[in-house]
Amino acid sequence: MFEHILSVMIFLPILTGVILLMTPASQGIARITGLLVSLAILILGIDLYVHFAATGYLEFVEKLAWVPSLGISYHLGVDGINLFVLMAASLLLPMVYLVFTTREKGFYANLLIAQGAMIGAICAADMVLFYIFWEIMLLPIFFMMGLYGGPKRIPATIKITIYTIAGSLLMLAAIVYLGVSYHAQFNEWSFAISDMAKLNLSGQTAILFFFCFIIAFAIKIPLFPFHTWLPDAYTEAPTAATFVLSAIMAKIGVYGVIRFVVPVFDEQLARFAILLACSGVVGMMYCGIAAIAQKDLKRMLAFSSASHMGIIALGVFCMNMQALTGSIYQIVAHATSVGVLFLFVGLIESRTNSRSIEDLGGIAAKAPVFALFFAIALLASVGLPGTSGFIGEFLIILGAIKFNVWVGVFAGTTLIIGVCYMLYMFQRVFFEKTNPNTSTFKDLTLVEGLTFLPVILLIIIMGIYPHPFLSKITPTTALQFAGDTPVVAQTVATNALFPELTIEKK
Amino acid sequence: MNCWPQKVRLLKKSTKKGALDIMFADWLFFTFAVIAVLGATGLVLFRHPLNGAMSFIVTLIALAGLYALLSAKLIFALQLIVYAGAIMSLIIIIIMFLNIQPEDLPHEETKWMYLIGGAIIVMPIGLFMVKMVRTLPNISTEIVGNNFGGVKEVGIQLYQNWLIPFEFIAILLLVPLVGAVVLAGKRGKNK
Amino acid sequence: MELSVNYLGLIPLFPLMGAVIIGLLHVFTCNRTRLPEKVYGILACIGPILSFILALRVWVALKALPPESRFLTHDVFTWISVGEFNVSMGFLADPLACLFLLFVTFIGTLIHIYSIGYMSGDVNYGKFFAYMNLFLGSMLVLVLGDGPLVMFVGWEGVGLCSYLLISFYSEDRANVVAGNKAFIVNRIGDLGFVLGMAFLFWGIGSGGFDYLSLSVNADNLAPGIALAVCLLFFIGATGKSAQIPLYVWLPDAMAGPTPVSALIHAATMVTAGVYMVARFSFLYAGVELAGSVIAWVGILTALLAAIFAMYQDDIKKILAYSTVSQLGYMFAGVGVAAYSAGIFHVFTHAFFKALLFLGAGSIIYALHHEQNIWKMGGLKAKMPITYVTMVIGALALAGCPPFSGFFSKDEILYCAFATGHYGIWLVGIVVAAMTAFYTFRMIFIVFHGQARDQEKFDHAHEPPSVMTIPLIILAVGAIFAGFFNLPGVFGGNLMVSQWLEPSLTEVHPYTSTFVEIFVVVASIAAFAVGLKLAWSKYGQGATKPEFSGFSRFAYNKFYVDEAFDRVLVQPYRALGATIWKNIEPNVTDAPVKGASRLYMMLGNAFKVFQAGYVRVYAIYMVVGLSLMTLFLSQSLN
Amino acid sequence: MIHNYLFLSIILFCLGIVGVIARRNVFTVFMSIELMLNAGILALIAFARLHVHMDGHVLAMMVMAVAAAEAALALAVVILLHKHKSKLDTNVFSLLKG
Repeated sequence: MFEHILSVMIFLPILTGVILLMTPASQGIARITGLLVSLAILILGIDLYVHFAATGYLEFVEKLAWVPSLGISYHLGVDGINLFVLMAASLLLPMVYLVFTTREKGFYANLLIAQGAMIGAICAADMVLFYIFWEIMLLPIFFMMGLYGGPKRIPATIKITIYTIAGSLLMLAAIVYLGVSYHAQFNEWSFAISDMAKLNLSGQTAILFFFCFIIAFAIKIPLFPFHTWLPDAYTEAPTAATFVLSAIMAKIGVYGVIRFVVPVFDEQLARFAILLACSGVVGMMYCGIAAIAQKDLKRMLAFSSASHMGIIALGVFCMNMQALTGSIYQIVAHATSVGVLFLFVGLIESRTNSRSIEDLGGIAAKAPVFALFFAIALLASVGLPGTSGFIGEFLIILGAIKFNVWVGVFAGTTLIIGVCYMLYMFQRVFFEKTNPNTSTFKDLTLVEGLTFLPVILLIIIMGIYPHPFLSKITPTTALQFAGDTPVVAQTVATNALFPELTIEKK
Repeated sequence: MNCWPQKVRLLKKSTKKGALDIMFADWLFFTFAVIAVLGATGLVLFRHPLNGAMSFIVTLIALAGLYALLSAKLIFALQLIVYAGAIMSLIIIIIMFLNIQPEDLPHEETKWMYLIGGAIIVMPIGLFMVKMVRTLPNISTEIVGNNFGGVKEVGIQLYQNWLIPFEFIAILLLVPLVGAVVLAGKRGKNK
Repeated sequence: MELSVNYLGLIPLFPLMGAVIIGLLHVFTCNRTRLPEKVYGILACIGPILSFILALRVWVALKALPPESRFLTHDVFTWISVGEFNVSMGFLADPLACLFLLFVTFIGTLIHIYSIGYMSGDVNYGKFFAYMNLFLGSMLVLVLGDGPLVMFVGWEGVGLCSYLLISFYSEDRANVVAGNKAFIVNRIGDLGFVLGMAFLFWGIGSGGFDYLSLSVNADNLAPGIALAVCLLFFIGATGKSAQIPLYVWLPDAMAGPTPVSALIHAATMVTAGVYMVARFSFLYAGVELAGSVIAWVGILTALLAAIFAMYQDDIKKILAYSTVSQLGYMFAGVGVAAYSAGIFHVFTHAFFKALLFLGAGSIIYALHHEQNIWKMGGLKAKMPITYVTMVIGALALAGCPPFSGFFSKDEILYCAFATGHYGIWLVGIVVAAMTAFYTFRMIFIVFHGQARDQEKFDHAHEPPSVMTIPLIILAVGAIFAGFFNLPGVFGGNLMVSQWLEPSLTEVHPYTSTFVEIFVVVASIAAFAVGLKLAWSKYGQGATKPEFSGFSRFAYNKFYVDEAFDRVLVQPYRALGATIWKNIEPNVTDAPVKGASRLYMMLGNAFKVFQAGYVRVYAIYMVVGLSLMTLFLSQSLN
Repeated sequence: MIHNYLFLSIILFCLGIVGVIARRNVFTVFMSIELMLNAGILALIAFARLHVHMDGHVLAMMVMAVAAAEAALALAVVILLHKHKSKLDTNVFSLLKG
């Protein structure tokens, strides 16, 4: 549509948010403003998606020298890897304004700032720029949790903030290391991500900084065993913040791995991929099993989210095209399923004043539309064919089998583990008899229904006809394994257990 | 800013003054030095601050004499007027204004311990500085002629090369003026 | 080779559309003014009927083709395309699929019609038909899919529908738990299916991931992978088709409405596993070990389920276990590479088992949801149509010649014998006797003798014709379906087997006529023994026996459910609780907590230095300065 | 000799330090700081004499100005503290205690 679409998408919400904070606007005006801005972003996002040409390289590029003496630039762009994360960040947020109508002004303002910062982090093609947005992204969450969260919000807020910042600092060190290495090898300064792929990194130092990156992203994703901030944070945060955290921010962690680690540290990743993949699988099983013991609906979903993120991360570490594509696809699928489930739980909480599974029951009889929507989102999250969740999950398992048979087999257990706690929860909350808490449960209002309808439809469309979406991703993922990283292909493509499964690469 | 803009060749041939003058100047130096050190010691040791302040004034006056010996005529005058005069009278006025009784004073039973300990701690610092001084050239300090250290010469220096710092100092003096009024001027309303 | 047509996709689409429309109508009206039941009933029947008509058209189209090129395909759109992984949402109708198509839509339609009567008066009438249509659509996707992945869509779809229908009366916790159990157990099987697909793809999938390409490339598959793929797919089949060890969900699944039991747990869904094995006959034919495993698992399941069926009280559970048992036969059949025999048993079984379930449904309907056979008795007089049709179904199930079950079961046993699997044959014969015994035990207790619960007996009546007509049609099917595949010894020419030939990779075994006759006689003898035992024990009326010893053990189903609960479910829950209560705070979070605690400790330790006195800070400064000068003054010498 | 002036400056400075760290009387501490400033001024003047350059004098004036400003402010603070606590003991003011 126009040249600076990405910049507008980044700074429109941030500036609006800051202006809202500084003016004495009422909460109603704040909400309407936020809604309008997020709708504007949604329109821009759709426009961008339509005009995305799927060339495999960065599109909509904006590049301005920022600190020329160090080669830092204001460099934005979209390709198949971040397109879908960007879509998640730009399309889903209007729901929050429509569903949660009675929050404070600062809540909406922070939400706007969070959205802008997330879009910035997603689109940044320069490491320093990425780092800056990455840090800004955390601030609104800090305020939203600390100011508007549940009763035990303060420890949870401090934990997530310090934990994430600790990771970020490691990443900063690694970014500086990359910049300095680039200077040492090519005698000029650059922090552009695309330049880093040319680096030839080896030795102990490279491994050290590889883990710096990995830990930073692992905390954000969160990857086992760096997930311990998650249950508390997701539970205590206001639902909108939980939604943002789980649906988008966690995905930016995965995206970071794909963007930074896969092309730059190819040798190191090939060497440690099995370790990281195991971490993903163990995390998936661990969190999935822990979810069954939860009494709090939100906490159960928090564990479920962590469990799914383990699988998504696994897809990245498998280092083949199917798994990587599956991960990127699953990013959207997860955002639309579990993310929306969080919003639904927020609705349940606001209607019954309870999140405890034991206090609920029989909602399906009282609110059939709500139950239908909830069931579709739930089925997508357990990866039922015909919903978006299946495509991604299947591709990841397919890729994992190629990567390592046992990793693949254990990754497959997600089919069972997910279903166990989700069905248990659905049974207790939606089936069985109603009780005083739920006997007056109101079905979705028209506005709420229309708010969620597009997402529910998207879940189904993405499950039945995923090809148009996948075809936007595959050119870029194909480039990732197009032979410019021969080391990776050789190290990983050999499946030790079943050599027959290895398809030779030309 | 170049602080050393011109060669100031003011030094006169001073040999004709003779050894006696130098001897006399040395005697004066030692006298002042001893008085200054005694005064300073008194400041540190006297229990009552008023005694300390009187003792400190002695030190300041002795120092003024030393400035004179170093041909710093303006500073000599300023030391007497501003320091020994204005600042110290301010201090003494405050001490008296507060009407300090001996029982108001802190009971410093461990004063001597601290003094001795402090002396030991300070020793390396002093020795270090002494060593540093030893590396400098040692010249005799006979009085330099009329073109050094007078109001006019320092004034020219001040207004030509140090104008901006001087103005800053003016502002700096304004700030504590306001600050002192704000801090001390309240009549305990906040209690 | 294959012919591309553009109506295959419509076959599953009709019921699916029906499901969406009915579902939406129900959802938006159920808490306001309800639509009349007729609307739902008619809407629900449109989809299956249209599908059935299209199925007939497929059959006609296939008949018109020469036997070796009887393949109709319909590529709707590219589904998933990632690198070398290319799958299109395509449908394939070959003779095998066509056979399934015909009886699934036919029986499905009858069950829909029957349900109009059975479900009348239920609050969630619309929901029921939405689920039924969705189920039928999923089953048709499963049957028509042109590759494993499309089949998997239907595969999971029927699993979902069975979950929804089992927990249909969702107010009762037990029903929902049964639904959960069904879904989770199915999912365990699905894991096998998914892994099998992944192995298969990395083995030979790059040449195309549909049945036709796969069967062409099947020889390139390394033997180890082939075995793994076969066994993994079979795990999937055990889940869906209720074989050892994953059969546990099917008896519990009787919690759903009875037509559901008829449709899902007898006629169609549970046969998906058999269908799948037959579909992959090009793989299984090359891996004998996998075949033997399947055959043995199948026949042992048949034995186990027959033992359980002999001791059940609940009419639906008897039928459920008989289903499990018959499925065991089918797997024994496909396991010994007699794919067409197995499929044929699926075909006949669909008729008589649907008939039996619907008959049981009539009884339950007449007795106001009484399912315990020890509260029935003497119903012969009150419900003659039901009685006659049920007896026909029972005879077919028990394998009485010339009813359909006899021919199909006999064919399986004959193939087992002819291929040298004597052990399987022997067990099969024993199970046949047991089948006759438990089937007629049920018939005698329910229909003969005296009424055990007089009040219920007095209210019993024949159900409306919308329910009896499907019974009659099915009874006709149960009688004559067997004649489609008459073996040579009875003067037939194995019509169904020949029809299926293009789809399957099998070699039909040939032996001497004497062996054929011997096997037939053994089957008939087994039936006679079973019937005689049942008559002598229950024919003249009997009371509920007290169980002890082995029978008590069998009555409690060998405590398998309890064992599963102890060994899997409870430890799983306990593990979850342990992770949450112990491991999470004390192990995984320990480093984080430790770090913060260390930080606090250091803070407390350093607090000592913060004396708060100006002088002390000055002393620190001077001491620092002093130490610095001590260090510096060394360099000054 | 110029060294003697510098030595005297060092002695006075060290005495000032000792005064700061050994005494608890607010006024004494304050005057000890002034003593250190004076030691600094003496060093400045001595160096000015050493180099025969008057920048040292200018700096000395500035230090005096700073000392005057400091005196005004510090005494105001002392008055305030005395108002609050009626004590001249530095150990009374220990709000920074951890």
